[in-house]
Amino acid sequence: MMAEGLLLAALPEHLLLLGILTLLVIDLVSSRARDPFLPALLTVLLAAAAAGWLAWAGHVAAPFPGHFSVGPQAFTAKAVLLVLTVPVLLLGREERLDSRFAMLLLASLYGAFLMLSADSLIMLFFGIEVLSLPLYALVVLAYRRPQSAEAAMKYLVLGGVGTAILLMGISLTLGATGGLGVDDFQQALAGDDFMSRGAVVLVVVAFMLKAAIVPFHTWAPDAYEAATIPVTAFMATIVKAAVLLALVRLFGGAEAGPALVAVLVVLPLLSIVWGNLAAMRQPGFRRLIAYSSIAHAGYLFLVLLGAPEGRFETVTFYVIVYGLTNVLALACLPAGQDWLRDRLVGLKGLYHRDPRAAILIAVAMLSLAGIPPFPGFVAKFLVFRTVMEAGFVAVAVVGLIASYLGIYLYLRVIQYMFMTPSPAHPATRPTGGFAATAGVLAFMAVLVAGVFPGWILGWL
Amino acid sequence: MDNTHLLLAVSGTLFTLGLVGVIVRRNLLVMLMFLELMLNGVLLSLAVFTQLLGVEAGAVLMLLVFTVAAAEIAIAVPILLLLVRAGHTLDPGAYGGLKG
Amino acid sequence: MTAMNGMLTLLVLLPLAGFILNGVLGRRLGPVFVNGVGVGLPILAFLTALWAWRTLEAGGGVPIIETVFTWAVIGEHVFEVAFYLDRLSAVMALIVTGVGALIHIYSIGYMRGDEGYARYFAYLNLFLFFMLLLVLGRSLLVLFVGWEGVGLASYLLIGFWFQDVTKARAGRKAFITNRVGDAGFLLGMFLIFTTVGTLEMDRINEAFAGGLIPLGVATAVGILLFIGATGKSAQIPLHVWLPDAMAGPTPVSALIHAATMVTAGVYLVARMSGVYLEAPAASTLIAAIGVLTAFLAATIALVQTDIKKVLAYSTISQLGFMFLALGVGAYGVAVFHLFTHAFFKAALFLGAGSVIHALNGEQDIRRMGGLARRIPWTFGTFAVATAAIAGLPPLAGFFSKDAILWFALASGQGGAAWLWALGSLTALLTALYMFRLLWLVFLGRSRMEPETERHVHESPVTMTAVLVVLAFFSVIAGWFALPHYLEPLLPVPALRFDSALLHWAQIGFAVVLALLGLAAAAWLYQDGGRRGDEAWERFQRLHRMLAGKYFVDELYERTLQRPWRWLSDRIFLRLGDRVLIDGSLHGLAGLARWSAAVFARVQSGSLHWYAWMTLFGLVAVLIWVWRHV
Amino acid sequence: MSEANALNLLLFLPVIGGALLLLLPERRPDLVRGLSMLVLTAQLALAAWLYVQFEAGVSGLQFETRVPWIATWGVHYHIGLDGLNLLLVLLTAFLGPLVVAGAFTSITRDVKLFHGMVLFLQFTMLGTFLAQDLFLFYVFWEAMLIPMFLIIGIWGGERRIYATLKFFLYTAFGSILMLAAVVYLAFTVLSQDGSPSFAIADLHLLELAVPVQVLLLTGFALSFAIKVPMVPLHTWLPDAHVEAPTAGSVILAGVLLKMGTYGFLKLGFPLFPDAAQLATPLIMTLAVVSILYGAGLALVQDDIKKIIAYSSVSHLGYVMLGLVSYNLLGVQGAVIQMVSHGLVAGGLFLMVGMIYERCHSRDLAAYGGLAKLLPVYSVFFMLLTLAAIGLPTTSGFTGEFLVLLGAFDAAWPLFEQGRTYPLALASAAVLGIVLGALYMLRLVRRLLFGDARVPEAGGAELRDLNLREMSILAALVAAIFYIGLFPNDFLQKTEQAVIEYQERVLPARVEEGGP
Repeated sequence: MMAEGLLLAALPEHLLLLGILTLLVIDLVSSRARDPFLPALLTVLLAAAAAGWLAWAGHVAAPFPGHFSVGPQAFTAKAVLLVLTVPVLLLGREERLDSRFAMLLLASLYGAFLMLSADSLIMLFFGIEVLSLPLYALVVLAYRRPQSAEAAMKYLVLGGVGTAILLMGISLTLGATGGLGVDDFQQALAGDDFMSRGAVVLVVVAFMLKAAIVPFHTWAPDAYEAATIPVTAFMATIVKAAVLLALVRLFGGAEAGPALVAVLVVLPLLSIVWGNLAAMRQPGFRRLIAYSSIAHAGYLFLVLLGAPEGRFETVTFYVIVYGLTNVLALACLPAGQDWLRDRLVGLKGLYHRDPRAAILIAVAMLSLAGIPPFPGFVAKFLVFRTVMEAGFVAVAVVGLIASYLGIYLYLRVIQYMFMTPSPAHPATRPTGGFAATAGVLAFMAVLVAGVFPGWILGWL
Repeated sequence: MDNTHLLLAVSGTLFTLGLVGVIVRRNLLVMLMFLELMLNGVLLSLAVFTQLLGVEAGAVLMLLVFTVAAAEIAIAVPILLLLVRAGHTLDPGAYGGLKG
Repeated sequence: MTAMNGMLTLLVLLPLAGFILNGVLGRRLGPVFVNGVGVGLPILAFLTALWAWRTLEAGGGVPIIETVFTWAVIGEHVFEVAFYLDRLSAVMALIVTGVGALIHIYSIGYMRGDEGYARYFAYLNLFLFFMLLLVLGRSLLVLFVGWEGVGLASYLLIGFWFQDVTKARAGRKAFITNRVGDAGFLLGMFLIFTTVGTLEMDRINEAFAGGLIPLGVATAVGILLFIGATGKSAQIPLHVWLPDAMAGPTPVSALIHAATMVTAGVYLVARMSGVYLEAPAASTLIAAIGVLTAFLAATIALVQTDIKKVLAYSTISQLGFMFLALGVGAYGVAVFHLFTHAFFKAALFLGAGSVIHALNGEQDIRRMGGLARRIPWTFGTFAVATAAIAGLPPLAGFFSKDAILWFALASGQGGAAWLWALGSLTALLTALYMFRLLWLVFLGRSRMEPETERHVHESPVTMTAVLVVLAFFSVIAGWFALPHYLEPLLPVPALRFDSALLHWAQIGFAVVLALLGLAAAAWLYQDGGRRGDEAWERFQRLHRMLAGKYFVDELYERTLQRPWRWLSDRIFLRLGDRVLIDGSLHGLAGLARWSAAVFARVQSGSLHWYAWMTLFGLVAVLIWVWRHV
Repeated sequence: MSEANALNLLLFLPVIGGALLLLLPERRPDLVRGLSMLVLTAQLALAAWLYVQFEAGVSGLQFETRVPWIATWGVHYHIGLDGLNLLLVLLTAFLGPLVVAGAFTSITRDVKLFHGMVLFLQFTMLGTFLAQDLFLFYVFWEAMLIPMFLIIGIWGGERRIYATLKFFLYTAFGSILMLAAVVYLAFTVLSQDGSPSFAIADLHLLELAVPVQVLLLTGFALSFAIKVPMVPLHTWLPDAHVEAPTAGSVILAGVLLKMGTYGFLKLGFPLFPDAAQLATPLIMTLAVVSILYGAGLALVQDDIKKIIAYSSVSHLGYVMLGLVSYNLLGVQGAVIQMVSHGLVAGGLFLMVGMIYERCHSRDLAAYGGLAKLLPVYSVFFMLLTLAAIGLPTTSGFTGEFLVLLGAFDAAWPLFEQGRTYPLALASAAVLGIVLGALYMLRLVRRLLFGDARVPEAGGAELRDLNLREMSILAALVAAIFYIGLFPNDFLQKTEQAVIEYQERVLPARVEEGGP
């Protein structure tokens, strides 16, 4: 009973592990470097199917009581992350990244899954570490460029500081509530004494650092810019989603205390403003995506102010839409020398060179800006509705105005693509096969989410 | 009971010293060491609470922290090597290429 | 209320058909077609008007009402387009179509060879259509449609030769000044609509007569409608456009700016007599402005050197007389003067046209003289018309002007001695400037340039025949007892003191004034106006004032047009749009760009700085959380 | 319920057209133009049929479709025709083919994208008019900005990027505040069965505290006022018009500006009657200021398009005045004035486009005496000017007359109660007809009369209007004179909805012992 219970409950994790092992074996056995794409894709699809089926079946289990438990919400979250990984793998294949990329990716996913079904702070800490460490390596993978090592070092040092802050928070929780469970943390959330308030804040700050909220965001722009396109996509979408979903699970049914509320209002709003404004003058596309993801992290953190019941749906929907749009934008970037293809200047007059890609990027930009009829608007509406419904009307209005600041930066991209003439001899050529398929897949999903948001919302 | 406060204060100072060290020192290796210092500060506070409240999970966590610290360094060093091979210096100030 | 089937509608639509036919086909099918349509249809309209008048008289003067269609029904308000024929509108219709037809015939000769020939007749027919709409409309709304329509027609016709910018600008000035009047008219209409609930004029008169409208409202309505009338009938202060309207072809000046359109204001006040009976204050205002306009216009006419300008100011002056009559409650008399004025003023204008035609374009009377022998027919008719306007018995002007002066003195509703005195003085001046014109243009030595003098020729018969007809009517028009004919509709005011002796004395005095004017003019302007000029030497400043038309145009330019243009340009555009609104927006955009730069600089790339920010953030948050423990 | 699908077909026809457009090859612009012309003409025919089928005097929606869209929030795809949007839908459908026909020769680059954008714009505009669900309304309301942004941005003049960004960001700011209000309403409005609802009908039954109403109305009103545009928020209009291609200007002036006034009519005042009462003096003042300010600015411009742009500000000032009078005459006049302005401004912009195609200059000083060179063009220009001035027998007069009459009719009882301010405003508005004549006749005199002069780019082969251009303008002029002479049919069809609008806004005043 014990065995198949464990097997079934943690099926996605086991499949991931199996995937990593097979890749390892292939790497060891074969003489020349084999393309890791197919096994990795297979693993992810299998795991996604498993997670989806388990979520649909409503399977609930706690193989390691007190540390690791799964429920429909956990499985849905995992399914979402896996679905979002598929286009990332496609992008990886486009860049002809080797098996190290695939293995590190799956390992990082494994860590994310641990976080999403953690019941104790130990498991949560362990999950975050397994999520983060492969990431540092992933950022370095583009070692042909010196900046990637520099970015990885910055990411690592600040990530290390983040982990230390998390651990200090956990130890203070232990001190305050006498336990290391997630429910103990929720109890500390309500607590008003010195130690529990410190514990809660430290943990939240650690998560803010991982999710790149101002002023703990400094590693993000450099890391996003230095990494290769698939890794940037992975960081912007899946990692951010995992961190936020874990935070929602961590907060569970508890409401944030008055002291923490101020933090959860000011810093996210600051992030929205900072992200939107800083992105206005960025010459590089990935750096623009970095600042935009800081702003969107701001939106996501605002959800924590809302009523506990609505949080999971709102964050999940937002994460799906945000992830798809980001991947769509990154997938359709014109191919070419890695450093050059990132320049916004390279996008000039793209419509005349590659109309399909231009339109897809434009759709992504408009959705990120939150302009109807694209799904970004529904997501933004959902976030601010939850915030306003919880009584933070002023915060919602300020947040909306801050989101207005972000419209110009997305319009600027559209302006480059449609309204400026194409340079005489463009340095970039239209996107390759795999990236194009990733783009089309993401576009289909974005269209469905845009036209029929009701389905996804109903299903959550 | 006052010595727990003392010990907590020590762990707090260790922790902040670690962070300040990262900011001040001009050498990347030393910065990594200061990272370790921060983790040690945390370990101390964990030890205090585990011993005080008798919760074994604290000890498990401490063990886990050792392993993770080791893993972190294991990744940090190769990145450092890559960095130094390109920049020929350990001073983080030299590595300011990515900005804006 | 017998509703004849479509007679009035036919009357109105005939000129419209003329406009459409000439407008669309005129240019292609040549002058013959244009003449046929352009002149034929107005004549047909005149015959229909006669037929309508006869049916009206046959029906014992009972008004004929013809509802065409319902324009709009909003809530319980119904706006209908209906035509209303009673004796007043019959008279007006006859004048409009009669004089109109004559002037169309005259135009054949005058406009021959002009490349906009078809366009000219199209516009003239359009004018007739709108004028008939104005005259026959039952509701103020239909009247207003005609009112603005004739404004449009006069705009198009004044600026007919649009290549010349000054003529186009004169057209625009006419339209704008009329529009100012129309604004007042609209307000009057709204006030009536709000208080009475309908716009139909007969019902309005009944409501006002019924006495259920407060005095204040009646006065306000009276004044507002009068503002509309001053705009259209060129009374002070909105008279500035009429002299410039002379830029149009002369037949246009005759038809629109003498006989018909400018009398629309008089018709309006006469039609709304019910209102003015209830508003004595408004009536006295009308009388005062009327007599004042008459006097000032007459003084200006004395010094004008352009033959058409003299006649233009004469028209303003005569209109002043009509409003004087209206002001003292003598509505019938005003219409009677309108009736006679239409004939002799049309004759004068067409005569002037014939003179200009003869001297191919010369309009300055200082370079005319001695034309009597060369263009006898024109001289004859011009002389008759001049006598008529001067008020020499037994011609038309004498009867109507004398009646006005009599009622100005004796009317129970606001008659006053000073009104009569100023009126009589103006009558003297009228005679003076008209005979001055006669002398300078036709008698005395010829002051023409040699080559114009060489081929001076009498106008073709189509023109002179019309002059003769008009001259004939200028003679006999006075004998119709029009005020008595319009008696039931437009009540003659009770007299303050009824002494036949005073009446005859007043008539005699008026005749003496006319003869005095004649003699003075003869004496002053015998040989080319030499003595006249000497006379003016002594009154140098007064002469400059009169020649400059009291500098009213310059006054408007400085007090209205320039400030509005300055306000729009400096305040609205430069300050409002560019500095305040756009400036602040660009400021905000600059602020956003500046802060973007700041945020980008914060991302300095150095690990130490990043770590420092993390520490700063952590410390700040901790302080905030632990601040009051 | 077959006719309900007719309305759905009307709405989605451009989308179908757009989809078909994708199949056509880029190299064949004539096919693209043909298809989009076909689709829009079909849409016009359908709209005309719907207009005829629409029964006057029946309250509530006709051809209604209500299908859940986002079930969990209570958002429905809910569209329907009522008195308020009937005429505007007809106007949009009427202008559609004219815009495309007008753009046959002027748009040569990226023709497929252009017609795709025009169809998408047509779809979003009709959606906004037809939407009876607040969320659906908002989605269409903002979606409208995208095609317009691209049309101005890609095919515009030299400063097109500045102009289109200014247009987008200006309107988007208003919409953001409106979004805040919509979000607030999202969870406060409950339908009968208690679930949250966005149906505008439910919104009308809402009882909100006055301060809340004021806040929400500010959010809505700001967004609509920018779109109208009312004076302090209008500076995007001249730039957008000057830089937009002819087709863009025509749609912008013809339909987009009506969104603001329609917004006030549909959502602004009826949803928050008490706040509307408080805001009436301010909005009435801004309306009259818009009339005079617009007329003033139009007088001092040298760019023909700017003159017509500012004239739009002035004309829409009348519409706002009519709406705020809450008088049956005034509001009916406002509805007619909206349609009339759509036709007149649309026509004028088309004509400017035609002269720009020939002489590539919009500077008034470079032109003169066109009546001599282009007689047919001048006749049409004169006719449209007359409508712009509001000369009787044209639609301009019908609109202005009813609005001014309504405003005066509403202001007079207040005057009798001692409040002279509304009456002063109504009288000042009447002054607008003089100022209107001033700038329009200045434009006509400088353009058509005087000695014949054409910018050197015009060249010798200056030919008069061809058949296509003449038919477009003839259609517009016919419509203008039809509304001018026989507006009754239109008024009957909109009366019922206007009465309901009046009842919703006025009861608040009746309690205060109003007229």
